[in-house]
Amino acid sequence: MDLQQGSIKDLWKAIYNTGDLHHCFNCSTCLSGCPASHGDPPLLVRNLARKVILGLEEELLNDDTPWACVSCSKCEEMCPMDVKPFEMILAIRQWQSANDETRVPPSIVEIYKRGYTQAVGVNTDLRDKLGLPELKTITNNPEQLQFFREMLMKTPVVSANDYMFGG
Amino acid sequence: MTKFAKLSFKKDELNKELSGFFKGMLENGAVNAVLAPMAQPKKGVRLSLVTSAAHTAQVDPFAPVAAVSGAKIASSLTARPSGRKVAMVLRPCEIRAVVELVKLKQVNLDDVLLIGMDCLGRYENTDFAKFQEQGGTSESFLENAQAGKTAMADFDIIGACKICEFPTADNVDMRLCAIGAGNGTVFIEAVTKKGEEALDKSGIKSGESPAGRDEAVKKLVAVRTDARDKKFTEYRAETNTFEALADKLSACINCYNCRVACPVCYCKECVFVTDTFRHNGDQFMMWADKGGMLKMPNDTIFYHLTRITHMSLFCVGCGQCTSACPNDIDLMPLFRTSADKTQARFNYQAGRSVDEEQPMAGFKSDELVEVTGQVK
Amino acid sequence: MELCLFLGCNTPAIRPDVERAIRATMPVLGIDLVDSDNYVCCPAFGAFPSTDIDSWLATSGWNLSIAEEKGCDFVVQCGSCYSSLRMGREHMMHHADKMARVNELLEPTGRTVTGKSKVRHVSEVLYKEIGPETIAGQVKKSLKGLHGIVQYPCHTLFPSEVVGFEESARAPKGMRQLVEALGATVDSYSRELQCCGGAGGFMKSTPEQAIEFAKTKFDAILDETKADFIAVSCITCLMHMENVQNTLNKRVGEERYKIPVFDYNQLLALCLGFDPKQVASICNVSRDSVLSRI
Amino acid sequence: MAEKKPTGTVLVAGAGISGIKAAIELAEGGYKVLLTDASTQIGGILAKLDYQFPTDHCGMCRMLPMVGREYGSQYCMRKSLFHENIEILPFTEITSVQGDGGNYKVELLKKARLVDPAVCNEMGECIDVCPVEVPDEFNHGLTKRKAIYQAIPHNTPKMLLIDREACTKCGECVKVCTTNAINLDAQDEVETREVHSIVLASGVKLYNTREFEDAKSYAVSPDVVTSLAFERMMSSSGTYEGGVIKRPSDGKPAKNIAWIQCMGSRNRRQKRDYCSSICCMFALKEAVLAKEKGGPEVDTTIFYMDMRTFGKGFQQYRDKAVDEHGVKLIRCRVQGVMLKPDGSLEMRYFDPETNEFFVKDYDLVVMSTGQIPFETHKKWADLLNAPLDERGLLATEQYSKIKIAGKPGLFICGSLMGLTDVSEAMSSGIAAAGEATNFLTTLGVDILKEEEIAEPTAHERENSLVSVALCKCGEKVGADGIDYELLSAELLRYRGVGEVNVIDSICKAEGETTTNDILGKTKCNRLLVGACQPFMYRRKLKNVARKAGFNSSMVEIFDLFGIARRGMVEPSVGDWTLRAAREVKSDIERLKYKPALHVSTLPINQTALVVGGGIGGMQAALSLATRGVPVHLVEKEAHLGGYLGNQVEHTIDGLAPVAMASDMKLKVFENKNITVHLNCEVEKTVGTLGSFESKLHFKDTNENTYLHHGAVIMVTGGHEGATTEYGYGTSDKVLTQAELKKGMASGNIDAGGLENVVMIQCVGSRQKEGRHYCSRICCMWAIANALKIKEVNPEARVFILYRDVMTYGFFEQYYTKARTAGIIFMNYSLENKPQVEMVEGNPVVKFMDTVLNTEIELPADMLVLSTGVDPEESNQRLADAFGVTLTEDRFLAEADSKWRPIEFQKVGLYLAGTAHSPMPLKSVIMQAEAAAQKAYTYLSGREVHTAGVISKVKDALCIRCQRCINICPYGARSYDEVEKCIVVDPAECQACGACAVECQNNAAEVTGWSDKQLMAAIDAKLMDDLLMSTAE
Repeated sequence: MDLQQGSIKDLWKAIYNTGDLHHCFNCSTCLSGCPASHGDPPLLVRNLARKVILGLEEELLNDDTPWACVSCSKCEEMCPMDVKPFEMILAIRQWQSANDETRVPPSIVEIYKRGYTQAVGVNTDLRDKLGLPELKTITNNPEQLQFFREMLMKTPVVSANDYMFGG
Repeated sequence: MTKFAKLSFKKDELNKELSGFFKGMLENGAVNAVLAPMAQPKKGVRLSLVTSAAHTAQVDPFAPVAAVSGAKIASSLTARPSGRKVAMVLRPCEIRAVVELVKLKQVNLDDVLLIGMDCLGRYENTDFAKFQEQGGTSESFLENAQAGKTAMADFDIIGACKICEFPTADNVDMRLCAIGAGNGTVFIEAVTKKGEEALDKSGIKSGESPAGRDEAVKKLVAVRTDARDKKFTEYRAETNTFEALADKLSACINCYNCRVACPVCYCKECVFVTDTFRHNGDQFMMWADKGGMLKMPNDTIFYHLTRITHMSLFCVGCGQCTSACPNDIDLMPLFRTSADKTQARFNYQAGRSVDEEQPMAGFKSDELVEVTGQVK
Repeated sequence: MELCLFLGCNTPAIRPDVERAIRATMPVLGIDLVDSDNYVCCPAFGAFPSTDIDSWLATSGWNLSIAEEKGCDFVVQCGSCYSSLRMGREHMMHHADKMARVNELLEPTGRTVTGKSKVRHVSEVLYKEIGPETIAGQVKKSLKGLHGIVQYPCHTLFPSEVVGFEESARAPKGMRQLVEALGATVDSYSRELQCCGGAGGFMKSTPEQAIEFAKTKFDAILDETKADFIAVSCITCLMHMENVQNTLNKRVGEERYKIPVFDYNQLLALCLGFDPKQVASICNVSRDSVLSRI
Repeated sequence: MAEKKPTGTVLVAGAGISGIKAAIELAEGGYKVLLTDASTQIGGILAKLDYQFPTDHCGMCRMLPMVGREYGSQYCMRKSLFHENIEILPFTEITSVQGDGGNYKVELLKKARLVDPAVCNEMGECIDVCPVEVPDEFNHGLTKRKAIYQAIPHNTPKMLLIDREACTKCGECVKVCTTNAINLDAQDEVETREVHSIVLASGVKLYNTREFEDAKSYAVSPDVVTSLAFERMMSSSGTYEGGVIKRPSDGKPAKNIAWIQCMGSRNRRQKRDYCSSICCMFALKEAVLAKEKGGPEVDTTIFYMDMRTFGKGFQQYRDKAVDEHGVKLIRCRVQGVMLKPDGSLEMRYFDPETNEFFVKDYDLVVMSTGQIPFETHKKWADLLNAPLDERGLLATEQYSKIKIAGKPGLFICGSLMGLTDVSEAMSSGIAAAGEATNFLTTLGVDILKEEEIAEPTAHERENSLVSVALCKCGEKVGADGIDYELLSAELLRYRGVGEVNVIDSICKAEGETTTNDILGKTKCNRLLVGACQPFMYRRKLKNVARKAGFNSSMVEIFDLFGIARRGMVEPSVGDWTLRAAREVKSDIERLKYKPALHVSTLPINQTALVVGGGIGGMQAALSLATRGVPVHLVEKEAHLGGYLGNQVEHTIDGLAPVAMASDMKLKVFENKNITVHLNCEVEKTVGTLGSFESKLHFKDTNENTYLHHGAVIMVTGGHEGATTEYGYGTSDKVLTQAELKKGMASGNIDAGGLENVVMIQCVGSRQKEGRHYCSRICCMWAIANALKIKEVNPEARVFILYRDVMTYGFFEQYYTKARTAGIIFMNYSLENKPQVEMVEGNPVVKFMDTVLNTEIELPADMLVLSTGVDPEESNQRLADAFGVTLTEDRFLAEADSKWRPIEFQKVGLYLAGTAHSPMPLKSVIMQAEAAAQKAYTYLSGREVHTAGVISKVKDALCIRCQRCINICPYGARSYDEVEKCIVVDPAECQACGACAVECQNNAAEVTGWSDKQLMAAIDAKLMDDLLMSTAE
């Protein structure tokens, strides 16, 4: 890999602009206990940090592994350099979403549409059977839902991809 | 590749042929002197230092006798060097002793052309006299001994030679090769560059090499080694208790002849003649008190054990100790059996190489950890 | 004490019996629950936190404003909701600019957020606020004789300074003591602190490896413990640990993995005498072996 | 009459090895030392260690003085320390300090031991009956001890004490104690002492497995131990008595052992962003020893981040550990340890070499735990009103690691400076003693004067008649011990005995009076004293005897109490009075034939020769000169200052070597005691401690001068290494770190225009072919240069290609700072060195990135090479001139890499700085100070005595085989080519006896240990049964 051609010097600022990132000294603590490092391809947090620091844009854009993270945050707990690897993973996802519409998680469309990832307040049979009270959900409150949607529409990824949200 | 010169000789002319070689060396300045076994005016063969070419006629290197170890003579000649070049014709055991003495700075080989002769054994001094009386010559000995016939009517070569696995010499500049040379032939082999130069200067033409030598040497070594191992087993069984050992040494009179004869017992003045062993009368009385009696002289076994601790690492098995004993104590196997063990422990072999450091001659903190108990 | 119940998405929609259990037990233990009207997704880490800070924190802010309006803290069962809300709040609390931006976004909706309401996990409330001893005192039906193992929700442990409430996130004790308070014996095993692996994209992106990862945990449970049940305190753990067992059984071709999984609140409700049909009826791994012994 | 000046007194707080070393040095210099330790015993961490690399032995005794040893302490340092000028106060805390340097009032809290060591007979019955068991902290809780106990199992005297917290005051121990040594109600004592100077040597607190949060992820079982606990598991006095290493949990042999490095260190998250310096070597050593103890089937793995083998010989040791012993090194910090039901410990790691994850089970996991310095520093700062620096550490003077800033008379040494290895502990201890001495000489205080007692003539040729004095040691010996009457009667009948006297307590005043009376009347000419602990009383008793007219070599002291005590322990085993008689008779025999020992005073030329005029050399010269010692300072170049002092403006830790050197030059030239010799080298030196003659050769004029001096300090320095690798020399875009530094300083290199800069570390270093060592400073240099570039041009990208980042200790902060600044560190391995190609005049660096496991191509505007430090090529000539040796790497070889780092085997010769090995400037200065102190001990004007017991040559017996020369480990023997004989240097000889063993006919003999004596002694032992039976 040619670092003159294939790397953007300040990419890290675009992705994870914290002083924490640069403290990484590749000790591999984040790898040792990571559940998603069992995956194929494995999630290798240490390598992600290196890619961000080196500014390997292509590689990072095409990397699926940040999405395999189980968000357990054990790496965050154990990182001796306080790089906050989980936050870095979220930052990489955000950057990917911002730069590649195919990365935008469908769940946000779901949330935009009804407030939840699940059909809360729609299928209420189960709840009724258990004698649970009716929930005051946003799904069933058009005014609040509208507020919510308008608020989201002011945020970068939703507004940039407004076509996904059915206008 | 070493160089060989073939010397063919007519009957009774072996020594004449050989003397030509030494004469040549002296005359052409390859060396200034020759130390070699020489026939003495009336009888016997002794190492002699020859500086005049005329006297080389008496050389008899293959004579089966060695009245004193040549290593001791080499030490006398070189420990304080004369500055003159000497060719020394020595037996393999003497040369191995020389190698040890070099390490002990008792021999200096700088000006020495070391010539090793093939050795098929030697007789005791008195037996050699009988051998000569019975018409034995070096030629007849070489021929018979190579056929395995060393025994005469009432004597044979000494025990040390019978179990000696070193019939040929290493660490030499030249060799006088008789084993496997064929009847009427000996070879002179130049081993080192120094040897080659000397051979060239001697005027003897080099050429053919002895075809059957390696095989013959190998065979002889095998026979000797078997005999050695057998002797070791026997002797160890005979001396496996302190009492048995004491019995072996009971005839000792503290004459210290064995010590004087031993080529590697190199001290100037032995500890046994120092004040350490000069006791007061009350000391003897005290020892006598302990057991009710005290054999006198009292420290005979101690003396031999001390010699074993001092010398077994250097022992070359020449058998001079046995030869020297006026009371016929066979000391050689005592030294050889213990040397066998002590030298093996350090993966050392006395006389093998000048460059091999003598065991325990340097301070190594990680040595013998099984004894010192240190972790290493 | 009044707490605002944050249910998230999965619990009310898929596992309302857990919600039922919480609503049943909390008042008994002196906690009054108020509902989070018009709450939205926490947001889940895979959603807005993976797209941009604005939408993430705005959504967090939306939710937090509800509790703030009610004047109490959130109590959350779902591990992800708990962690996401706490992290969101943490971001706002430590970055005035972010807090300002959130309020700017919230303003047209008539909401504001200050951070005055905290986010608390239900296990924390039970462990720290009520305490195992009080709970033990309330038990009507004991789990005595039953062996259980506990699954700590990672999201309540790490990073400890953001989400933690245990004395040590590396050697947590809460769940164990809570289950023991119900009379059960809690067995230890080597992989007790291993993540269930159910959250995030691990299971979706590489299911083979995720199942294999979970298998090591279940094999350790089977080999090393006499577990009659698994007590969890996170909706993801609950669903995943049931589903994985069924998948594993299909793989090995026998009913080897069949340890009932309960949310702790369900066990608590059962021990306080509530009707299993109401508080513990929905499951993918049969709970009969346990229910019959309470 | 001059007014009597007070004796210079120094408090050394902390009796670990650095404190002990400082104390010994000061005591040897004639000062009075109070050596305190807060723990119950002395020895510090090293008391727990049986082994140190590279010899993997103890060797602690090597820190004792080598000359005049009969007048100093001579004993196993692991057992205890005895020195007349040192008052040892273990279990003592410093509770307040008033005043300042020259005038300190120190309040000491002497904690009650509840057992009086002066009365205790050390029988240990009290321990047997004590019902309380608690974990033994000495073995890190791996074993138990009683409430009354011996703190260190190998200590002599045993120094029993009672743990007040554990003790239930049941009184069982009091009941069995026959000597009334126990007082359960004893109280702590507070004592105020006045001292002139204070040396802090308390070490630092070490991370453990219990008190720390992040340890909980690892310490999941008793089989996870700290590296110090592991030492106890290996120790012959430890948990397994030196046998096979086992798992503490179930005693199964430990076959798979893993070490996890940096536990508690290099952790920004835990606010411990520093390295603990010594753990890498500690782990390597432990792994090697574990292999040696358990055999090749023991598997040892070290999980590390950077293997910091920065010191002298460290890299070789690492290579040996890996190549010869098969220790595995894996660059991965694991997240935790999992305890499996069978007790094994599972760890999952990522191996960057294979780029794979592994899950492995271990029997034992060792946490390489580091230092926790801040609280200790805070405590001292508060107590002494001393300044702390911005990191929270005691602030030292800018160029010193030893002197506390703004507090003359107050010094630190050892691990308080940051965890140090043995070598640095030694250097710093000596240096602290040196600085304290410097300070004391300005106060006008006095040194302790030895009592002048003339040595009476030894009547060694008279017939021996021995006077035997037997000490009963007060009440210590019980009824089961020795029957003194019977013993006296028996001995009186023995040949050569003139009289036998039983004395109550010879160590007390009454005993001394009795002894004086007896000796005043005696007709005997030799004296044998039976007492307790002969090593403690030897000097005192000899002085008593000397006053009575006995030459001290005609006096012997033996441990009678030891025999008596054995009798009390095992009353059934034989008749101990008979046994004692046999022992005493044997000693009588040895004494009877003992020759007189001649102790001579060495003639000392009180001038020093310092070779090398760099900063270190000037420091050593100035240190000696200001104490009044004339110094010749020799420099081969035309000017002083050396490499650093002429070439390096600034260092990363804020020092300015060039400025410092010019200051020093002024001081040197102004100092009347210093004679500077430039443009010359020492060609040959002959002589021995106190009287050397050196030939100086001046290159330019081809003239020679001869100097006479009593000691030598070699401070020859080094310079940047040369290279032809990586295209160096082919382009001005490939340069060395020094060139870059100079270029930037002079403005010839404009960092502003740089886009990509690549630095390669370890060029030609840390590899078997080339510099087989770490040059220790290159990482710091590279970081300093990289930071400078970033400072000028924040947009530049700087890549540092490294093998291991060697920012040991508190230098770690610069590594962190560099990363914070965006400098990118990328690892490469020796097997996969970077390749450099010139493309259009610019270097392109290709290498395998071990993180991404891909080939990376780095086009650079500038390639900077860290080419390491080379020793001066003049070292070889110097070594030849002084008869010292060089290491394989051509640095000067010190006497002992751990315990005698600044001395040569040959006494009177010292080394410091880069002549020893590459090191940072502050360390150079520290070593130079230490070397000056070592030399000062002999040059201060005090008498220096040779030892009486040394080996000699009986020339008439000597055959000159010279085997004794080869075997002498001290180089004390040599062959005199002129006289053609073997000579012994009495200052060098340590009387080890190797030569005597080697010599076949006793030409080499240790005086006082002749065959005659020993054989008589053996005879006596073999004889006695008979005589005793007739005596009944």
